[in-house]
Amino acid sequence: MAGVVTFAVTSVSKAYGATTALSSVSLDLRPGEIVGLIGTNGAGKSTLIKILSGATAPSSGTLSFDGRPVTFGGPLDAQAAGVQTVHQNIDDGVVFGATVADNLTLDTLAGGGWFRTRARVRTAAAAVAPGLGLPLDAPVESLPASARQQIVIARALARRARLLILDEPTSTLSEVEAGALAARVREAAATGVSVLYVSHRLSEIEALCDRVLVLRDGELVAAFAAPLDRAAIVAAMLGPAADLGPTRTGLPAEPGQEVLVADGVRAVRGGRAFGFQVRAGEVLGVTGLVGAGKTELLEQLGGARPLVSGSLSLGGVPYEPKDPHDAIAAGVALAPEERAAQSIVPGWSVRAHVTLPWLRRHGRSGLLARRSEHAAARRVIELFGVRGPGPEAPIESLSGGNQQKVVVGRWLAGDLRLLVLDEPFRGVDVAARADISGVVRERARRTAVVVASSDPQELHGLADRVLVLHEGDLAGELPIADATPERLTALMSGTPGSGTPGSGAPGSGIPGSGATERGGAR
Amino acid sequence: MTGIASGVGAAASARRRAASRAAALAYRYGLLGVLAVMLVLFSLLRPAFATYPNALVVLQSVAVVGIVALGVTVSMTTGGFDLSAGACVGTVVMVTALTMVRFNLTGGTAIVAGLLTGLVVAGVNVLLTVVAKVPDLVATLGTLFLFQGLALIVTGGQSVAPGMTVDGAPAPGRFTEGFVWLGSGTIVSVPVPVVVFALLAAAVYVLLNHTRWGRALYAIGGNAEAARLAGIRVARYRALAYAVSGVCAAVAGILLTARLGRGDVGAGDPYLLQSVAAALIGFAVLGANRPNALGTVVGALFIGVAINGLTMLNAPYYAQTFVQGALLVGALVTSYTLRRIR
Amino acid sequence: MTGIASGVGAAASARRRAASRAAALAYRYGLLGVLAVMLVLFSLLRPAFATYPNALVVLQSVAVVGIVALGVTVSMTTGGFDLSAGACVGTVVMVTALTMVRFNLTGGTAIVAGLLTGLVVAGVNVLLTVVAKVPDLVATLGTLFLFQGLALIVTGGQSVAPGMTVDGAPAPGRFTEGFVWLGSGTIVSVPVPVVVFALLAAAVYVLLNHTRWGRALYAIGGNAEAARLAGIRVARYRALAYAVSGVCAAVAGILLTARLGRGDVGAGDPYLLQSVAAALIGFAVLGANRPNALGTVVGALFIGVAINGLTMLNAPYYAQTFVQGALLVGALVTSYTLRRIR
Amino acid sequence: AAPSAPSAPPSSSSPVAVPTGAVPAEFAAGNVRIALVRQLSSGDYFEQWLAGAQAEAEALNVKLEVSSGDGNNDKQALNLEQAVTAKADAIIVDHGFAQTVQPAIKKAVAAKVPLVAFDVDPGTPEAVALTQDDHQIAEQALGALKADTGGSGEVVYVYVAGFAPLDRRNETWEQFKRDNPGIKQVAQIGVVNSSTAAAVADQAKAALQAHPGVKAIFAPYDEFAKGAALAVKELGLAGQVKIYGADVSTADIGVMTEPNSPWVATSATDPANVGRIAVRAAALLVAGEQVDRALTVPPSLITQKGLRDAGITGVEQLTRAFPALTTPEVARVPWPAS
Ligand SMILES: Nc1ncnc2c1ncn2[C@@H]1O[C@H](COP(=O)(O)OP(=O)(O)OP(=O)(O)O)[C@@H](O)[C@H]1O
Ligand SMILES: Nc1ncnc2c1ncn2[C@@H]1O[C@H](COP(=O)(O)OP(=O)(O)OP(=O)(O)O)[C@@H](O)[C@H]1O
Ligand SMILES: [Mg+2]
Ligand SMILES: [Mg+2]
Repeated sequence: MAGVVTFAVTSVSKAYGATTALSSVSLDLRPGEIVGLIGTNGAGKSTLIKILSGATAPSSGTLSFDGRPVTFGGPLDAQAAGVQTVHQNIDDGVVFGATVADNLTLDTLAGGGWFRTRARVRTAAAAVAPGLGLPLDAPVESLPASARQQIVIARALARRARLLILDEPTSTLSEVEAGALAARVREAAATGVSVLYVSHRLSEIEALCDRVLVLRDGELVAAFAAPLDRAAIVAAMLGPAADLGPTRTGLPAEPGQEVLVADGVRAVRGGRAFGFQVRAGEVLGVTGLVGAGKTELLEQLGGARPLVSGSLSLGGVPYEPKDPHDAIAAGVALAPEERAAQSIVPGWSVRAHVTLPWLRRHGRSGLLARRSEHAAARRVIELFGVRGPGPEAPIESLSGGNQQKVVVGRWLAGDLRLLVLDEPFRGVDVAARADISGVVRERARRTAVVVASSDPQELHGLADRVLVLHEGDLAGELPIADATPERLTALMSGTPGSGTPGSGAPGSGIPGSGATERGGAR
Repeated sequence: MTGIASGVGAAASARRRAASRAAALAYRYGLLGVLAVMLVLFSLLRPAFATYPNALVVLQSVAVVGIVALGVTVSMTTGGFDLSAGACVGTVVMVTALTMVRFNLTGGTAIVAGLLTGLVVAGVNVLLTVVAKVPDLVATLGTLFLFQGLALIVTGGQSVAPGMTVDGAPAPGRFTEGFVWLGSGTIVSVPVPVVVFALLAAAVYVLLNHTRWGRALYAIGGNAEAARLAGIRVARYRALAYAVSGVCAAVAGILLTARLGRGDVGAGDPYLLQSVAAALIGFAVLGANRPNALGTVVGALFIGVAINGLTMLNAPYYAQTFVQGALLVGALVTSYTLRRIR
Repeated sequence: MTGIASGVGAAASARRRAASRAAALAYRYGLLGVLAVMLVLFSLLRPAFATYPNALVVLQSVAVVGIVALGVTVSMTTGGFDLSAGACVGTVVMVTALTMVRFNLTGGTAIVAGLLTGLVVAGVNVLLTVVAKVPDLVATLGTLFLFQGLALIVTGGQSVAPGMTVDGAPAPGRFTEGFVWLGSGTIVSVPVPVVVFALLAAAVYVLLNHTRWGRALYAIGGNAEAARLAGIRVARYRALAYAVSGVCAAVAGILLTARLGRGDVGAGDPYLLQSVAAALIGFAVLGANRPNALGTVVGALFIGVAINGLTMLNAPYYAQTFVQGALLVGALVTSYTLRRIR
Repeated sequence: AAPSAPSAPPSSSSPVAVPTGAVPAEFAAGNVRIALVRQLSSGDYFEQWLAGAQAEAEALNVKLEVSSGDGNNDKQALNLEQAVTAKADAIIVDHGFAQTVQPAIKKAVAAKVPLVAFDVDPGTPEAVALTQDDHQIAEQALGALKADTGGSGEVVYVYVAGFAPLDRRNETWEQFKRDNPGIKQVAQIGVVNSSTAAAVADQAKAALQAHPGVKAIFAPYDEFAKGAALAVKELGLAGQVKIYGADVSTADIGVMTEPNSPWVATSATDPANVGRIAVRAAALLVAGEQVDRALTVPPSLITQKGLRDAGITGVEQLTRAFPALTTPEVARVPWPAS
């Protein structure tokens, strides 16, 4: 290992306030080697990448490049040192309102000659992305996400990096493009570039990587060398069974009425139609890799996006929410996935966050009763054990996990028929996870619950049944007792033939009719 | 090592905390402090400044701007920006004056016509921003031109004054006494516009701070997507915000007509920049850091007191714009720089 | 199912494509089409409209506004917004006039003083927006007041004209002949301001469309963070944008002084709204959908042709603001609605 | 040429009387404060008016406190109210709209503050109404127009409604058109903003292009006239189109006497003189002297030829050459001024 090392990380830790995102991680990257980095959501992958790319500074630990210690003051320092990064959020890397050619040549604007004629830009762009086959003069916002991602990747590949970091580069790509990308990554590696590759798609990792590092809760827990053993990697990623918490098996004693019946729905446009139902007192888990379409499906249930196809009914009557307001009025609450973008109002207190969806209840004739609001916030704080400076403190002063408890917990204050939770455990520690699970399970005695998570382990303490999505299609449905990590992993990664009990096997949807494919728990 | 590091860190962070507490204090009370200093200074230099009648003059000079600014404030809560407020005032002035002078209708009718005009302006703004999704700033700039132009067109570019010539004959109507009272009457020695301003300020304060509608407006301004997902009908509230802004501008226009006793072409023009300035200065009051009713009142007073005091000190009129600019820039730098330190 | 669905989908999408192609066409050429229609209409109704001398008249009436609008356009490319452009014009007018009339310096010195003034305004804008991180809109609003006030203060609120009384004696200076030529001279029968406008428009066009800097400016406006990560020095370019805006306003101010032969207080005030309108209308030209030099020129012409034609047709002066507003609103709705359909 | 002043202060029996009275104590002590409440302040006319008022105030040892509504008429009314609450010894209201300022003037009268209203109807006999005769101004300019054109031809008229002096001049123009059917108004243009001359120039150019037969432009406000002159000059029509304006200032004289200037005549009072009279009248009221309730300042017709012949380049020379412009007999102060 001491031989040729491009880049070394030595006991790097990163703490954001009270949360430890990374603790004492050490690794080194050698020229020409493709290293996979995997871990559940919140494991610290992006944090590590941000440190390597100069976007954040580590709390402690050192980085070294070619044996010399380096400190990055910012992303530009890292770029100058030869570190090229494609960040997880691709829209951070493209300039809307500019053409594809402009975006491909963005890096050349920092220096060089004065004039940039359109022809010259096109030539440069073509050189950046040979064989990309994208319309160079199209405005970038008119292209699908996958094309934008390819642009960002092409730009990074073109910049003659020493270390190339790809954070979930294929999250929007189909297999064809992913294959092309893999070929280019291998090409780059063959010229001596070190590659750090993050993906939730294990098959890609298997096919591409020479080595795999597994992060769990901020620690480097395992390293594997090719040939890779998928089961072992997943086991290392998900952690010992003890972390699963109390596992729930079987249906509740009295399975209630069907609350939600979805018929001929699609997760994404162009996916296959399927159907499912949720009963009162039941928790339905939805899982799948990133980009499988979980969020799209759940947002349709919560009225946050229009139904792609099919129909929904709630308690036997048709349910057609135009917007989340309608959904809430019908007794359906959606706790959205992205906390910062979709739930948090900057500067607002915990109290105001808790009562925002229920303002009508906290006052008479429009005037808000602060006392009643305060009491509601106190209830959420007590119920979930939210630690922090209290209901009147701005929500930013809480740790991420506690913020998450507030924005998920506020929905439990309502009198609901269906509770839809999208990734409720994002950025939440193990104990908080158990807290939330406990309350949701408790609530599920009266209410039907749908929970999406890309981490199947999270569903184990919570769900009765699990729907598995794969790239927009229903890959299968398992009762929780049958949802072993191996089976889930197989379904999630689209590997067929792992023998799914029930009728939820991939491909068993009735083609052509868009008709219901009833869930396996029947 | 951790011990030492955290010890050093603690000392440094204590110092930083003290500094940031000072900054927070300056940020919270800075503007009120400056206002107080101005009041004391002017009173000392000019005893006539600190008299009850002069206080009423200051308040009256602030009333119309303040009412417009309250509307602009509400339009800002959702992240919008009503640049058309001044033009709306101007159009309302023409419409109310025409209703009475040319069409010889009652003061009550004129008031209703004025308020409806305000709602029409708001409606155009809503069509452009909420329906056609034109960015607020440019949309309301368009509305500004449109209604500035319309106010000229309805009278053929003329001001409307009692006895004006219409088609060769003198216009039949007059300003009714009750209507004129709105501009120059008093209630217990307080001028009516000041009373209206106070009432509207209280109403907007309650709306924004103590009702669910106000909460929803701020939620939209803070994070429109989060508000939508929390079940708030964003489009309706954005429309509501413009409606409130339009109504406030209409009330200001009606009071202004009553004060002017005529419909002046371009009467509303001076009110846009001043009301925007008042609302923006208000951001920095009590560290609210967002559009708020109390801050807007303080902002309007700030400008009013400064200008009145300077006039009394015989400072040249031409220095007033500069002072206004300096106050605004000072308030902005305070708001945005101290906030970052904090 | 896939077959049927995609068949139905194909028909529908073909229709949708046709509709969206029509929308795209309307969006791309709509504004130019309207301009052409206006030109034809005015020429038919008034043969005097379609003459070379009148074309020069239209161009000259557009030149000063257009130059300011070019600067505003550049300030918009980075996502900024220079509301202080009009005030900058006013200040430059006062400074150049004072330099020559009061201090009896040469025309060249006056030009340099004017350009420096433009840079000073730009500097204040940069301090506020880039350094103090005040949002562009409110920061430049503050600068607007500040320099509007300053323009008044430097002359004690007076206009500057040759022979004006300064401290009891007539001012010593005159406008030099060369300087006056800037305003009223011609080059091959084309008025100098028109030539300057054309040159500046070409320069800004090349800057924005064919140089690295222009692309960097647009990149910052599109996604400042992505631009920063691509190694572009965002703060410098934002400063550059304001500097260009300040210089354009200064050039406009200098030409205006030369044309008027005096330094009018408030000479710059009308130019803000008009230049902003021209720049915004320009967004919709050729579907650029962003600030662009060509569009701004067309936008300025649009307003100029409309006003000139309407005046020739004896349309009342008071209809002109309305027409301007209607054009702006039409352009905005076109830009933002058709863009979504597409 | 100008008719003599229709009214003279009763306190001075003879127009050439040397002031003999004693300086009143409050004037000698410099304790007199006169508030000047203006509607507008920018433009040559208003600047020279103010310069005259200030010069007279200095001569009389009076403190002049100036405020301006700057086009915001409500602000002017409020400034007036503030002058009352600040207990000014006298108030001069300079322009404004009767309906807007009269309520505040009533308050001043109620508070026993003496008041001089210039070019605005004070609506009360308690106040002194000082006017320049706008009808006569328009008549004089139109007289020159009629003489030059022979009473027929196409004319462009510059006018914006809503400004009292312009409205009064407009009345004369309407009458003039009825009396002279040969005069044809082919276009009416006009803008008043902070850059009036430039905007009027653009409009005038369009109108002149549309109507190549125009012989004269009637622009009864000097900013209009300057804009029109600029337009004619830029179109190279100086030989053909003549401009008849109103008001005068040093800058206006500069424009009129330029070579090839189309601006051939203007009818005006000397604004500085009017400002002086206003201050004198106010001072007399403070001193408790009798002042006529209605003072009128007559205008004079100033022609391009007259200016050129006398080699006049500024208002000071003008007032020397046209003594009728200075009217010391109006509101003469019976004590020696410094
Ligand atoms: N700016 C921040 N402030 C506070 N906490 C943060 C911040 N950024 C990340 N964290 C926390 O650090 C931990 C690690 O986050 P990181 O983004 O590295 O996870 P990840 O492994 O990349 O997850 P994912 O698979 O979702 O991308 C999480 O608990 C997260 O909440
Ligand atoms: N960052 C992104 N930018 C653009 N499009 C994206 C992005 N992430 C996902 N998508 C698109 O959305 C589709 C479904 O994504 P979605 O977020 O619903 O997945 P998910 O299963 O909910 O994953 P996650 O684990 O992120 O919640 C993807 O197939 C992809 O086309
Ligand atoms: Mg990540
Ligand atoms: Mg998701």
